[in-house]
Amino acid sequence: MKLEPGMAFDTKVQNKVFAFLSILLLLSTVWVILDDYIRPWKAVQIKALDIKKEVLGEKLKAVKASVKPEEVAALKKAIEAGQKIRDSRQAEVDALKKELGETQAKIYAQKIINGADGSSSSAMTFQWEMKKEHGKDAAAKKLKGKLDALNIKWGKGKDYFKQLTTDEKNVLNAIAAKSKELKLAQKDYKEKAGKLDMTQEAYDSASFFSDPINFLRNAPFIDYLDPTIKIQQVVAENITEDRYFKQTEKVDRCMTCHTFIDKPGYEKKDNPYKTHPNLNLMVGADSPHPMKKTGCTTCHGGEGQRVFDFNAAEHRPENEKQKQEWIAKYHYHEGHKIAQPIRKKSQTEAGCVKCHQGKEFIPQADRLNKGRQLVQTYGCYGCHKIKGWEHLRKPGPSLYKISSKVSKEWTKNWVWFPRHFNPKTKMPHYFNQSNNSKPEFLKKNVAEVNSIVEYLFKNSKSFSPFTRYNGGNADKGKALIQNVGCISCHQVEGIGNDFNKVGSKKGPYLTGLGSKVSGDWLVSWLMRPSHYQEDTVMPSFRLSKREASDMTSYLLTLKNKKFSEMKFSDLDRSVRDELLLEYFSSFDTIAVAKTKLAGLDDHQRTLELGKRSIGKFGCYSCHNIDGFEGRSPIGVDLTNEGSKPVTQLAFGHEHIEHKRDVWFKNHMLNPRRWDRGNNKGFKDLLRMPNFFMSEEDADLLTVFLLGQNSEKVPMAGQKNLNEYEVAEEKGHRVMSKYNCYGCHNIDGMGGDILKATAYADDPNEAPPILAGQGHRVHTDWFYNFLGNVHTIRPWLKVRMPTFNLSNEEKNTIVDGFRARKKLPVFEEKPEKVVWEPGERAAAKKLITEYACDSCHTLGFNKDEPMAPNLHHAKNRLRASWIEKWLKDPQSVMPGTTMPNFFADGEAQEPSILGGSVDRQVTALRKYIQEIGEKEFPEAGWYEATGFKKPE
Amino acid sequence: MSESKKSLNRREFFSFLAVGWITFTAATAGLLGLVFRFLYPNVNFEPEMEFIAGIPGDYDNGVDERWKNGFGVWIIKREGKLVALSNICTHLGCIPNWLPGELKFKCPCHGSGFYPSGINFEGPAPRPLERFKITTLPDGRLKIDKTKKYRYEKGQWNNPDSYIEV
Amino acid sequence: MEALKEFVNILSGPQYSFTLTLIMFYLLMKYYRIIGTKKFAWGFVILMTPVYLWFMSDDVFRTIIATPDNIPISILLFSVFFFTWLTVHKAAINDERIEAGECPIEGLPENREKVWSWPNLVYNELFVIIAGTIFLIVWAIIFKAPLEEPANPTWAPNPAKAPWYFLGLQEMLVYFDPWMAGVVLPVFIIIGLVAIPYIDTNPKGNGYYTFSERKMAISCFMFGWLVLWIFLIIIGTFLRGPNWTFYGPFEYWDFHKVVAEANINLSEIIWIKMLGTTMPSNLIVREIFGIFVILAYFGISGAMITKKWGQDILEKTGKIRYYFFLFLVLFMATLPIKMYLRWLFTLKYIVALPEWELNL
Amino acid sequence: MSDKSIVDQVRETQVWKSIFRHGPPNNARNRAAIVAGNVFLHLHPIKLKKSGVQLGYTWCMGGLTFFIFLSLTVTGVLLMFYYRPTAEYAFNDIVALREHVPLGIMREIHRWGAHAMVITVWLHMFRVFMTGSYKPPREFNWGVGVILLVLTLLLSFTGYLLPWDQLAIWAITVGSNMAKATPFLGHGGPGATLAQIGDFILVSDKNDVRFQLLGGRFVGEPALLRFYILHCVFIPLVVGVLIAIHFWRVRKDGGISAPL
Repeated sequence: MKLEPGMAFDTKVQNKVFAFLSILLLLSTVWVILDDYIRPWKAVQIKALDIKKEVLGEKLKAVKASVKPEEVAALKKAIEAGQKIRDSRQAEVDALKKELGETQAKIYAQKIINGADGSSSSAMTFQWEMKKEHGKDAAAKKLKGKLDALNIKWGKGKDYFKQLTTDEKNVLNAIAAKSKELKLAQKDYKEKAGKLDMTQEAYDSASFFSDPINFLRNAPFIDYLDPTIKIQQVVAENITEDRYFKQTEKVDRCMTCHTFIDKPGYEKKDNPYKTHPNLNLMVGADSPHPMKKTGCTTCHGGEGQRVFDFNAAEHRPENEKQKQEWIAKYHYHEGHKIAQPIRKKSQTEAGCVKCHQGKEFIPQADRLNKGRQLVQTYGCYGCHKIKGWEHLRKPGPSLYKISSKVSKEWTKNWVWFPRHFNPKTKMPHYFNQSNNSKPEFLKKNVAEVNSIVEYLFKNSKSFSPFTRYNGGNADKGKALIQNVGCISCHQVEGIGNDFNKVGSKKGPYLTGLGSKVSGDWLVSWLMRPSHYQEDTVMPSFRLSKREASDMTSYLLTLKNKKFSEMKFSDLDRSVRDELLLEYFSSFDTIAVAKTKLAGLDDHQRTLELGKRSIGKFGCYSCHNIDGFEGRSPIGVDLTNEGSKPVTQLAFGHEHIEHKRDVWFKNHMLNPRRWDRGNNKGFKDLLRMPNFFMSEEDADLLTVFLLGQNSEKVPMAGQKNLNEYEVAEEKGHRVMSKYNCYGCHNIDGMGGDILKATAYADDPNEAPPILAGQGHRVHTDWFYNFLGNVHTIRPWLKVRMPTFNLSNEEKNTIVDGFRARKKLPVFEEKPEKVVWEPGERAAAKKLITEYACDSCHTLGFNKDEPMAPNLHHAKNRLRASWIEKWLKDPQSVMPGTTMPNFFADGEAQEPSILGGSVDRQVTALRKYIQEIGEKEFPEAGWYEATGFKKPE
Repeated sequence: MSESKKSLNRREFFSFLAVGWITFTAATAGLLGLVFRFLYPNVNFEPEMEFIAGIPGDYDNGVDERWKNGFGVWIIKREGKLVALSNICTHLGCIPNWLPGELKFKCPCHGSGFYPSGINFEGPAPRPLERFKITTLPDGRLKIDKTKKYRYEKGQWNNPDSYIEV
Repeated sequence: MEALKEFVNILSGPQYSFTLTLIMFYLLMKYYRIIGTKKFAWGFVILMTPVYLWFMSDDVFRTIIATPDNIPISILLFSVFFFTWLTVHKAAINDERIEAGECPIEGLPENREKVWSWPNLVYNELFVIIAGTIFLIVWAIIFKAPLEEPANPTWAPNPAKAPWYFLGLQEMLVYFDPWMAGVVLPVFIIIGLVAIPYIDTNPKGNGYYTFSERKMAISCFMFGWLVLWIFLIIIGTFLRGPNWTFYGPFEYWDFHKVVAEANINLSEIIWIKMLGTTMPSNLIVREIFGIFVILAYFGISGAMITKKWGQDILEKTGKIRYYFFLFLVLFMATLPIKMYLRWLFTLKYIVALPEWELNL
Repeated sequence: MSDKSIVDQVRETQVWKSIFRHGPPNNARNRAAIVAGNVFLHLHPIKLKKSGVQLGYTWCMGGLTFFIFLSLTVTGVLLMFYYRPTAEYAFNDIVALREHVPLGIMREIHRWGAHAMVITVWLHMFRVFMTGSYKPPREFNWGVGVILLVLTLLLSFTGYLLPWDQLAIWAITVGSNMAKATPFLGHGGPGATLAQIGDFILVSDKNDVRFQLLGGRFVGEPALLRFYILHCVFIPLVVGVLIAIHFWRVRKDGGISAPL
């Protein structure tokens, strides 16, 4: 085809190309519009409306059921009647309305006049003031005249205006009075059946498809006008997002899809339409963590700003099953390079830590608390520094005097594999593990263990028990162990399953003692633990020699025959020398190392290897060992372990998911696994020992570790402990150290021993529950008691032991209890009880009538006491507590045998003191204080009365 | 050239070009429309238009200023009614001050004055202050919705959503 | 199949793939007339499509290729293939015509004819604009722009890579010190590019595709562009993983991959290995061999090249042009030379003066 | 109704005529007038050699680059409505652009456009070299083109930091680390150790070229602001001027090259 001159292309063809390209452009434009408009979260909100309708439907049903239809009909009829009455007065109303119109016109006119006068007056006043100020008195005087006249006029106008508005109000009231009956009927209806209408209305409007306007409001391009489907967001208060250079506001848009997260009534719906499972603690407007203040990702983690679809928020499945469900439902896949995905549900509590600092246990964070408890149980903090855990004592027993306690052979076998001796031990396992069970490694390990034990015994101080064991009654001993309270800290072999329920882990599991220690040592230890180890937390139960011997006798029957027959391989000197050479030559040449080695004699070599091995395995991190004082622990600092980049965790050749929590868990289960498939030399092997943890424990510790992260929350956003909470926490730490929680349930926490059948059946036989103890006792009494424990409840078999507490510790415990109840340190004790006339006699009568003496020893009878001696009460109990206790003992200590004489606010003895509860209680309290006034017991009191003297 | 042939030619000439231009214009308009839409953000960080303002018992008779700075609302309780009054002057949008001594709102910009009821009585303001929607939630708390406004001069102050009887 | 993949992995190692690229470049220059035929192009496409599909069937390879930020490199790769072939194709046709004594296609009277800008040019531009818009829109809808964790100066992602267009330079960092790879080489690239019109005095080949008339210019440019720039970018993007370690296209990016890094300096080779003495304390004496090598490279080899091949150009272009050109070419050649020295002799630096931050 | 078509009627109104001073471009006079009379079109010559309009010859890579540059300018300006170059907000704003700002592909168009521009610039240079179009009289314009290419890379590089994510700061850290090796000017480059008077160090990490570029010793908030200004104001201005020169010289040097 011939083209026109000056043309390179055929225009027709080019037009076609243009048309083609334009159509493509239009198509891609449409694609952009759709791509931009269709967002998965919108579908979620539309479906949410249906679910809302469903819930409202149920509600409507309930409301309908509560309102009778005939009642509604009657109410409606009343309205109609009211309307009729109103209509019949139409003429009167019209007249009034006319009057109203006239009045309002006058008001309008007067408003304008008053406005003008008022502003002229203000202006003139200002001028007058100015003139006067500048000394232009003549002009001022002239102006004043005018101003006064104006003000009079304005004042009249204002007065008239007031009258007019009063008139208006009267007319309005008159008009309203004409429809009085109607209003009343309407009000009545609203009160009785209004809820029905409201619910019905809400129900009718609760579907996206019910209102065609919805489509227009959410149509593309114009959905900015007033959309009903829109992104919801919360900007957290005082909690920020760490941008490393700066802090920025935390914006959470989770509620865009989790539409009802803060609305009760949707608990049974599926996610994302579910109500938060714990609205009282989280999310709820009245909870301590309201959604609008705390946000969502603060605790849960995740991409709070991102709202596009399920995957954008970076949810994480709890397990494989959930993952598969999500894949089917949401095309779930993990995002790439996400700072903090949403925590797995079981790990959510790791998010509490960043705000709740300075507290060992965070209320209601159960999994985290369990994890932290495990850190103490396993003694992780011994080898690993963790900020905030420095105050804890070394988890293992002191080895300063080991030679007097056990034999070398026993120690070697023990260190080699503790579980051979004690299947429940907390001592972890270093040897014969997955990475060091090759024969050549075993040989070297044997040499190391021999040397370690040699070193320990060489450096052990001498100790001799202060008394001798002369045999005892094993059965009696066993009963004592059961009853006296040992089981709150120890599990003991042969003591029935019942006591395993207690699950005590504070002290070691007592097994095989007969193959371990001598009778002399054991008696001496039981009677006075601090004699062997000065800083032990093992308390003295004030055992008599007889009692201690009986217990010893039982414990010595526990033997581990198999273990005691084990023979540990002898030290292979060549292996020892080889190892030493390796140590010596790490910075020196072989020749120098050999010279150095040659300079040591045989025993010195063993000791040298022992010392180096103890350093290598970090034994000193958990045990006090002579020669290692002040050495820093060998483990990695765990303070921010939860923020460690995944790439810094060595997964080795293990085929597991490369994720932080997976690594943590597997590390707990077997810390040596990462060496699998690595060709490592002996000294480079991983050294973290194996604790033989259960999966559950590993999971809990993972939660703990994930909580140890470097996320920062500004001070204002954190939970800052007040002085009471600080004191409480300090007290808690001391009580935790001595395991007060083993026996006592303190304000809902602890009391493990109560699980034992004997105590569960009869709480009165159990160690007392310390609820509100800070309120109950006087601080000075409490302090003295802790230092000088004596019997308060003589009927108890279980004993409050005497702890090795320092003065500071005693003070801290007392202050902690006081702070729990937010009380002043001292509550005044009256020097002398002041009686009102007749009150004392009434009190004595009450004592008799209520039969207090049937349980409490008061000096009225000679029976075995069944309740605390009230002669001690004055110095021990706070007056306000006594009254509280008398009024309702069950609320103070559930399960107590103390009867309630004032149930439901009525005194059981209405004849005394006018039957007034308050007066009776006060009288009783005064009497208790009075009988305690005397120095008790007075000299010769027991003898005089014939009462049994308490031990 | 005959008339019919000319028009045929023109139609032929026009067809692809016309399709091209129409679709091109449509696409461009679509893209420009998107740009127009782009300038309306879907979320914003200004104070919320709805808020919960405690319970009616929190308020004494008179003017309450606790929500003025955060949300721009006076809660006024008088004559048995609780209303949420806007603090935007109806003249040019300044923020009037509440003068408790003189019992009036006074706008600092051009001197408009309003009674505690919100009705203007001096200065250039053309109409009374506006009321916002105020409702009681099922749990008894007050909800104030600033997206709905009620104007006196339109007779909207009689609307039951514009006040709460207490 | 696995063995084949393993073979490809090994073959992709910089030393082999670079050599292969060199060979392919030589073949391209030598047999451009065959390569420039449409038959060859179709043959190549038919042959390579299954290979490409095979590559794409591998998970590891696909993950890397489909990373949104790597899409441009794929586009670059395909367009470079296509446009290189296109120039070669056009040059081949023109060269044949020139040999036959005809003018190049672009010089035909009908192509020299003046045409109206409106509508010929303007319409074409509109097409390009529309097509470009469509392309960008579709690209933008399909691939989301990458966004990683918020900036955190306390830990670096591994690998930390520069934007892809600088990855050639980052790859050079393996062989050169930063001052060379990051500063001197780029500066010389820019200077060299700006200087091209002033060095190349060949009046032929202006306004049409040809190869035979501008052999020297085109091979030098194409060598720098294809072999030293594009190829290194591809290596840097697709085949460099954590710690800038080499990973084959089918090799999983294992963070813990360890490769031997035992490179030594020329001075160490000579003083310690060959002469068996200690290193002299005087820096200049210590590095004297390296300095000599560098000077010799630019001096002696320059002179030899001039004597053997350069007389002709020297005469045609004059001394300044010629020596500047020679310097640029020699400078450009340092990169492949250094690469081979590294691969063959594990040579780290020819001149190693860390005291002065001056390593070559 | 008159017998004139509506199109013709519109063409005869005063408004139309005041805007378009020529008739439909279907004859030589009007085709010349439309190109000469329109500020945008007059970048073009009225007539040009046929090879200059053939895509097979020109690849239109220069034109495409200019088009992408314009698209980037438009999308870039629009993005600036939603982007704050501060350490607090930069990242959040980028997330916002993806998650809830309308026309959610704005950032994608900008980013991919930037990558595409680098590619088209390279290909443009490749084409110009292969057709020998840098030869006299176009030597200077080739030089301008090389500078534009460098500026394109810098534009892309400075924009790379703005999302303020890990990818951004570490790419810029790696990239800008090369500046510290600049001989005599960077503290890690040759000669830096020589620039010392007693204890007074002339070239250290707190006063070398890298510091000047970043406004700090590492890529921090000052660097973000600087890169923002460079990316949005400084470099585009320079590029704009150079593009004008480049186009002007294309015309003045005889249009698109063709055999002599």
